[in-house]
Amino acid sequence: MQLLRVENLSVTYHSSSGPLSIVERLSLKMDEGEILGVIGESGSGKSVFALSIMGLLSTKMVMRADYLNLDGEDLMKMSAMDRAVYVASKAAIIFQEPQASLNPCFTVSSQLDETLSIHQGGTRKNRRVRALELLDSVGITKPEILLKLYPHQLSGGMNQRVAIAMALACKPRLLIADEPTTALDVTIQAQILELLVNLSQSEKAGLMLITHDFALLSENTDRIGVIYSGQLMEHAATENILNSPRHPYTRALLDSVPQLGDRHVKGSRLFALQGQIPAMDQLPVGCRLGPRCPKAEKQCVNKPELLSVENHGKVRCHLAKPSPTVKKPLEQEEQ
Amino acid sequence: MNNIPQFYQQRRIPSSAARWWKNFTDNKLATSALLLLSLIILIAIFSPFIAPYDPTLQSADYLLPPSWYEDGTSAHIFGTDALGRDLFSRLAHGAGLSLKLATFVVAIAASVGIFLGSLTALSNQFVDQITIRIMDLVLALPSLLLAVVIVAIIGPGLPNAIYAVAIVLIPHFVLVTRSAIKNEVNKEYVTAMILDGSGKIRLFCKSIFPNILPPLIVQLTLAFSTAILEIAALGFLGLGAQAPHPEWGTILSESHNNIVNAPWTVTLPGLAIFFTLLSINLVGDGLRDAMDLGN
Amino acid sequence: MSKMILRQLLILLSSLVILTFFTFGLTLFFPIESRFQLLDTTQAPDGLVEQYVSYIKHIITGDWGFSQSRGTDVLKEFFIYFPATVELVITALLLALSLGIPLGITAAQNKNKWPDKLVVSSTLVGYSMPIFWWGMLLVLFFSLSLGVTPVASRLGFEYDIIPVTGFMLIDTLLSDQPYAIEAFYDALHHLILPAIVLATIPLAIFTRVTRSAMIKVLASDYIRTAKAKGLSHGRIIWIHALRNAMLPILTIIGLQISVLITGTLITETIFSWPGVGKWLLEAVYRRDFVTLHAGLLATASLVIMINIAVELMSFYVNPKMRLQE
Amino acid sequence: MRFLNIIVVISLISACQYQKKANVRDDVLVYCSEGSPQTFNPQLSTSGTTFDASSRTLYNRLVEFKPGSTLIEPALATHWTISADGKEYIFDLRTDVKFHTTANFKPTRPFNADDVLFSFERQWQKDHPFHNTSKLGYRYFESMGMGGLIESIEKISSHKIKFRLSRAESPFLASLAMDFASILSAEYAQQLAQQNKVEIIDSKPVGTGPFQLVRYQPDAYIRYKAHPDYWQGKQRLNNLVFAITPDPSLRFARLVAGECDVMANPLPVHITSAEQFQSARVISEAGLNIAYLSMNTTKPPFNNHLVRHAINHAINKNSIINAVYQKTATEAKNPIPPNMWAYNKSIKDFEFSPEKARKLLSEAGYANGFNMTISTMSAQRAYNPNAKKMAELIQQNLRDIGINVDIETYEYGAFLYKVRKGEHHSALLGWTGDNGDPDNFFTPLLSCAGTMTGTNSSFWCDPQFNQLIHQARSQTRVKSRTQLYQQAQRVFKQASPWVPIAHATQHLIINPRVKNFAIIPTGGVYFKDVYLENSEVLNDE
Repeated sequence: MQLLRVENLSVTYHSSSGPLSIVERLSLKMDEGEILGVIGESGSGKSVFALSIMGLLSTKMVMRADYLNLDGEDLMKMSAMDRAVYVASKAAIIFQEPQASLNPCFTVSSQLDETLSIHQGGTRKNRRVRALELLDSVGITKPEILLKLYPHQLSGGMNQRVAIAMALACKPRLLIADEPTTALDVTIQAQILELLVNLSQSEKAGLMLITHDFALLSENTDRIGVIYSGQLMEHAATENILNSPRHPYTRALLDSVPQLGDRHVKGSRLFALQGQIPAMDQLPVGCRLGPRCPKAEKQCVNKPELLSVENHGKVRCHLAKPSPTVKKPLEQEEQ
Repeated sequence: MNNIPQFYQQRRIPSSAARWWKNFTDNKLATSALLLLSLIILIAIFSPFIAPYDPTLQSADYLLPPSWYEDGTSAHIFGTDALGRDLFSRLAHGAGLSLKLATFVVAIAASVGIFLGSLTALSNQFVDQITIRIMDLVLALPSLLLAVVIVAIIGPGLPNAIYAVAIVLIPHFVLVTRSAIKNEVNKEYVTAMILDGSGKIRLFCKSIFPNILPPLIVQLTLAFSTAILEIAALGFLGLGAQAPHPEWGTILSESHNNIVNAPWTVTLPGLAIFFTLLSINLVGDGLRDAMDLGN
Repeated sequence: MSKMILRQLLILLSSLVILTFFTFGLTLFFPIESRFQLLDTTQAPDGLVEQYVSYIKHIITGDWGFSQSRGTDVLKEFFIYFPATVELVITALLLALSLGIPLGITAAQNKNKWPDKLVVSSTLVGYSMPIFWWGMLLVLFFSLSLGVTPVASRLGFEYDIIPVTGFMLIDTLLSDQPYAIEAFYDALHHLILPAIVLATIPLAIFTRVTRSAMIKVLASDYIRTAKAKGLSHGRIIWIHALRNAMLPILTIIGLQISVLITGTLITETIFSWPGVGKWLLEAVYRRDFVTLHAGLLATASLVIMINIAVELMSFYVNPKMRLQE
Repeated sequence: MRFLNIIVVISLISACQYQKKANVRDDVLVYCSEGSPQTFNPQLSTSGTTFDASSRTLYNRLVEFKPGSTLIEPALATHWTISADGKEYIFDLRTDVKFHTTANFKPTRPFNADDVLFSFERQWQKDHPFHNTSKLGYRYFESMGMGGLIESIEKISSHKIKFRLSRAESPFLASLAMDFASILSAEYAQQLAQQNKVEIIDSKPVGTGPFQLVRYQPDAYIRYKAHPDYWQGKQRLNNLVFAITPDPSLRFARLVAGECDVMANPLPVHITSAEQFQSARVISEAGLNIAYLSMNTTKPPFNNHLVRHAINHAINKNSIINAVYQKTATEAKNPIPPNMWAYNKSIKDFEFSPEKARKLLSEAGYANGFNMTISTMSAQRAYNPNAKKMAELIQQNLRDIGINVDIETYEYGAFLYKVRKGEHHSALLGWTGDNGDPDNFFTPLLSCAGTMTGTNSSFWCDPQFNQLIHQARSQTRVKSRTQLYQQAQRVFKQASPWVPIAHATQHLIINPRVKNFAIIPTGGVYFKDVYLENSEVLNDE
């Protein structure tokens, strides 16, 4: 059963010097219980995409989509009010900075209680029981003590657990985690990720894991979407992406992940894309990766389309067809 | 690395002054305020040539209404005051006086304040804390009250009022300078320069000072408008400029008596003060936005 | 928590001590007759230190001297004028806050759209208003042309209200005169124009501060979280956002107290409001240094105390600051 | 916008409320006065503001001026006899006079000789238990030289009292009609002494006057009510309020808005514009006053009479009367006003002539002019509505003859203090006669004794002049006094220590509903026998 279907979702930012397209005609699908990874550099528009699904865009941004279906209802046909209520009951989001995503002026208890009272109601006592359950389910050992504390009294990992607990309070069908571990210590990262994956499985909720780090996605996701400069560059099953990336950008991202242990080749250098992601008001003509792409050719000044590639998924690159075999690693070409 | 063809547009980075100017001129309100302010400054500078009469010259035509009134004359566009002096000439000269005084006040306050502020910021913790306590205290005192007390002690009159207002403005400069410097000193590029062996003075002049300029410029415009307002307020209370000085506040307090029968003698000087303050504040606000401070 | 209160008390004490240094320094410039009222003898003690000790003794025991022109105890006199000023300042403060916060919030929610631009430019207009002129304009228009507001003072003179608390709004209600309620409305009526004049600049500042604080808060993750939780708009703005924006607003309230007191000097003069500001100005005109000294010392100590109180309150509002101590 | 709406709504609500109170307002006369009184004991003050609020409302004297004149009539004394040598005055007192009953005091006996004794001894005897209760001092009593003049005061019976003087002094009776001679209650003082509350005697007054004090809020208002047992019968006016409003434009605004019924010291500009408003009516009366520029003859170049003449020639009095008084004054040439019997009409004034002035200056050796300072006061007085403005006009006149003038403005008290000490170079001063006798002008303002107390602000001490006014004071026949005073005015003109500028007409602006209100030439405001007509001028709001 389909959980999320997004068709041609675009987000425009109205700046003082005119509208800028931040996310352009992005289409995605997610099934129930599926774990989707979304990857891209900072500034690629992946967070904006997540926010636009949740309806949390700032007033200066406008979202348009042909179709935005969440758990069987088309959000685009709802009024803003209804939509907010509906989304809140079906989806939840976790942000990058656990400290910042909890209101510093209220205790954990009052923030959890507030969420519960909206989605479940019930007596204060019931809600408290449920709050303790939730905290327990995210692996907090002494929830009674924690309830009385303020967010700044907790560590980052604890805060993120609380944030997750709060997200689960509405029993979401879809959980979006926007760089949930970036701000955390490496040891905590794994715990939180594991928690998210386990919870999505136990609750049968879809999980959209947004990150800039392939290392986090590789083992946990079913499928991966790669976003660059507001466009979906490649969208395919995790194993396809990892084994035979078709887009130069995807490959560049993969190659920038350090290999440890056995996979590490001594003396090899990590690959890095040249330059920076282009500013939204200074987009290059044609392919947006163009100026940075190690393989850019003349035809790249024409806009590439997102096309299906057999036995793989979708790719937006002039060079993606015909499906190539696995080539030797890029870094050798560099040298 | 330059093997990639350069057919793509490169981003140019303008100098910071040019960027401020562009940001500033993008703000239409601030730009028009700057124009208005320039006009006021021009009137102030050229008031001896623009003003048709001596601002203290009295005539028998007292309380003549402005020219757009039915019984006004074009000889006195803004009419005359209770002593038959030409109101336009008085306001024009008043512009000169107000701006001159305010500049003087701000110059005193800024030089003393910036000096003290720099000294405090670069001195040890103890001196710093003491200075901060004292400045906080002076700031806690109602400014006009302080100025009034100072004037009461040294006697009413223009020079004394100026000193009073300048004294009141100093703490703002001290605090702004100090916090801006403290901010900069903790930045890594300064550490780098110290590690490079830069001398204290060189460090201050070459790298810190240019960086604290934006908040100081904004503080200067703020102080300028405060100075004009406080000088006018003291004049209005009879503690600043004394008659027959064409100081705006003094003009207002003199014409206060005629509010019922000659309202223009109250509205026109007030408008002059108001528009001057408004234009300065708009420009200051524009500068703050342009330099991306504050909000 | 108690450690922090102790710390604030220490700051209060040290500020007051510095203040007395300052006011003592000022008395050195006073004419001899006024100065000796604040020292033990008619002959100044030898050294400055002895003089300061003697001065402090007078200040602490409440012997602040006698008005040179009226022969009355200045400290007692201060408390006669004080309630009128407090009433005016509180009304103006409430007016400024009750309009400034909603306006700032409206502006922040509509950042860079027309309501925001309107609010921001109005605040600049308010901020640039020379209030002595503004007061005259309001009187000219509302009192003299339209005749809807009284010209000056705290209450119509036809009402005989016994000053119990010194606060006219309370005293009128406490009065057993048949016209007590009528007099209460009349007192309110007399408050309108002075409060508007006095509130103008703080209103502009509160609006701006609320706006910028709210803009910052509204862009934060926890507001997004709150929205994602499906909280109602009102709850998000008034509970989640405002509570966090309150800290800069509180700080600015503390700073505005001294602006308000500055304003009372002018407002009370324009509206013949029998408060501390007018009392002090008249002392200046009479060159009554003893009164002036008392007024400055009393107002400054009050402002300092209010600032400390605001500081304590901001600890309460912001749990982060509370627990860091 | 929301802001405006709220204002409008509140205004409307209160405007409705406003209509209702007309009936309360009908019974209250509001007088917008120019300042707070220093005290409620007229013995302690020399200020007219204090007298308006105390002696003229709360108290009576043994004798009083007939309203609107300078004639003496009986008040608390029914009649009096003066001994042949002019040194003994015996007064018979009224027996039916009751003091005010206040929150602090309930009188047990009517007014008698003890009260007279108390009122004078308190000022006169330095060891009197109440002499030092106030820090203000008995300035009027002392400056009139009463201490030296009175030899003894003796209670003959409970309602008969005798004053014995050290010398014959014709103005003594008029002095007893003056404010400082008001009668206080001895019984009240005694009670306060028992209760250890002597300090409130001057702030919670008890008198015999037509009104009694209800409440005083400094710098705000003074509230009075009619004395129910007033010996001339209870006043028709039940409530009287002094609304203390130092700013003249505010007073006028309040009068126009109907908040006040009587306005003190209107500016000339208010008088000319009052006719536009139906709530304002101007009443005028020639004043017993003079405004003058006093030159300090102890300081050069004013020690040279040629310079003083030159300045007299240089000042255009006519333009001052137009601009400062807006034609509500007459030009002055003598130190006393023309409505006084001793006025010398035959004296010729210096005509306005800058040429003559310049000639005189070069004769005096100041062909290139000099610098001078004019001290003025910020307060507005009955004789000079705007001293600052007058100084500015003089500044311009003198600039034309090469004299550079600096103007220094002081608050009234500070100004007087400076002038009394002779610190001024020249000063714009004035005087309002308080008892209608010419001596009341000549002695304080121009006698040698006046240079000691500082009331003679020119510090001009001319033996011949001093002799003339001294003789005039000890004479009792008006005709011979007139001759002496006219002679003195000629001497004055010769020396010209002043530039006499103007005699202001006195004005008050009142609401037409105020009836039976008159201006007193000696200055001050009296509300005795004034009442309100309850036709509603206020209802058209």
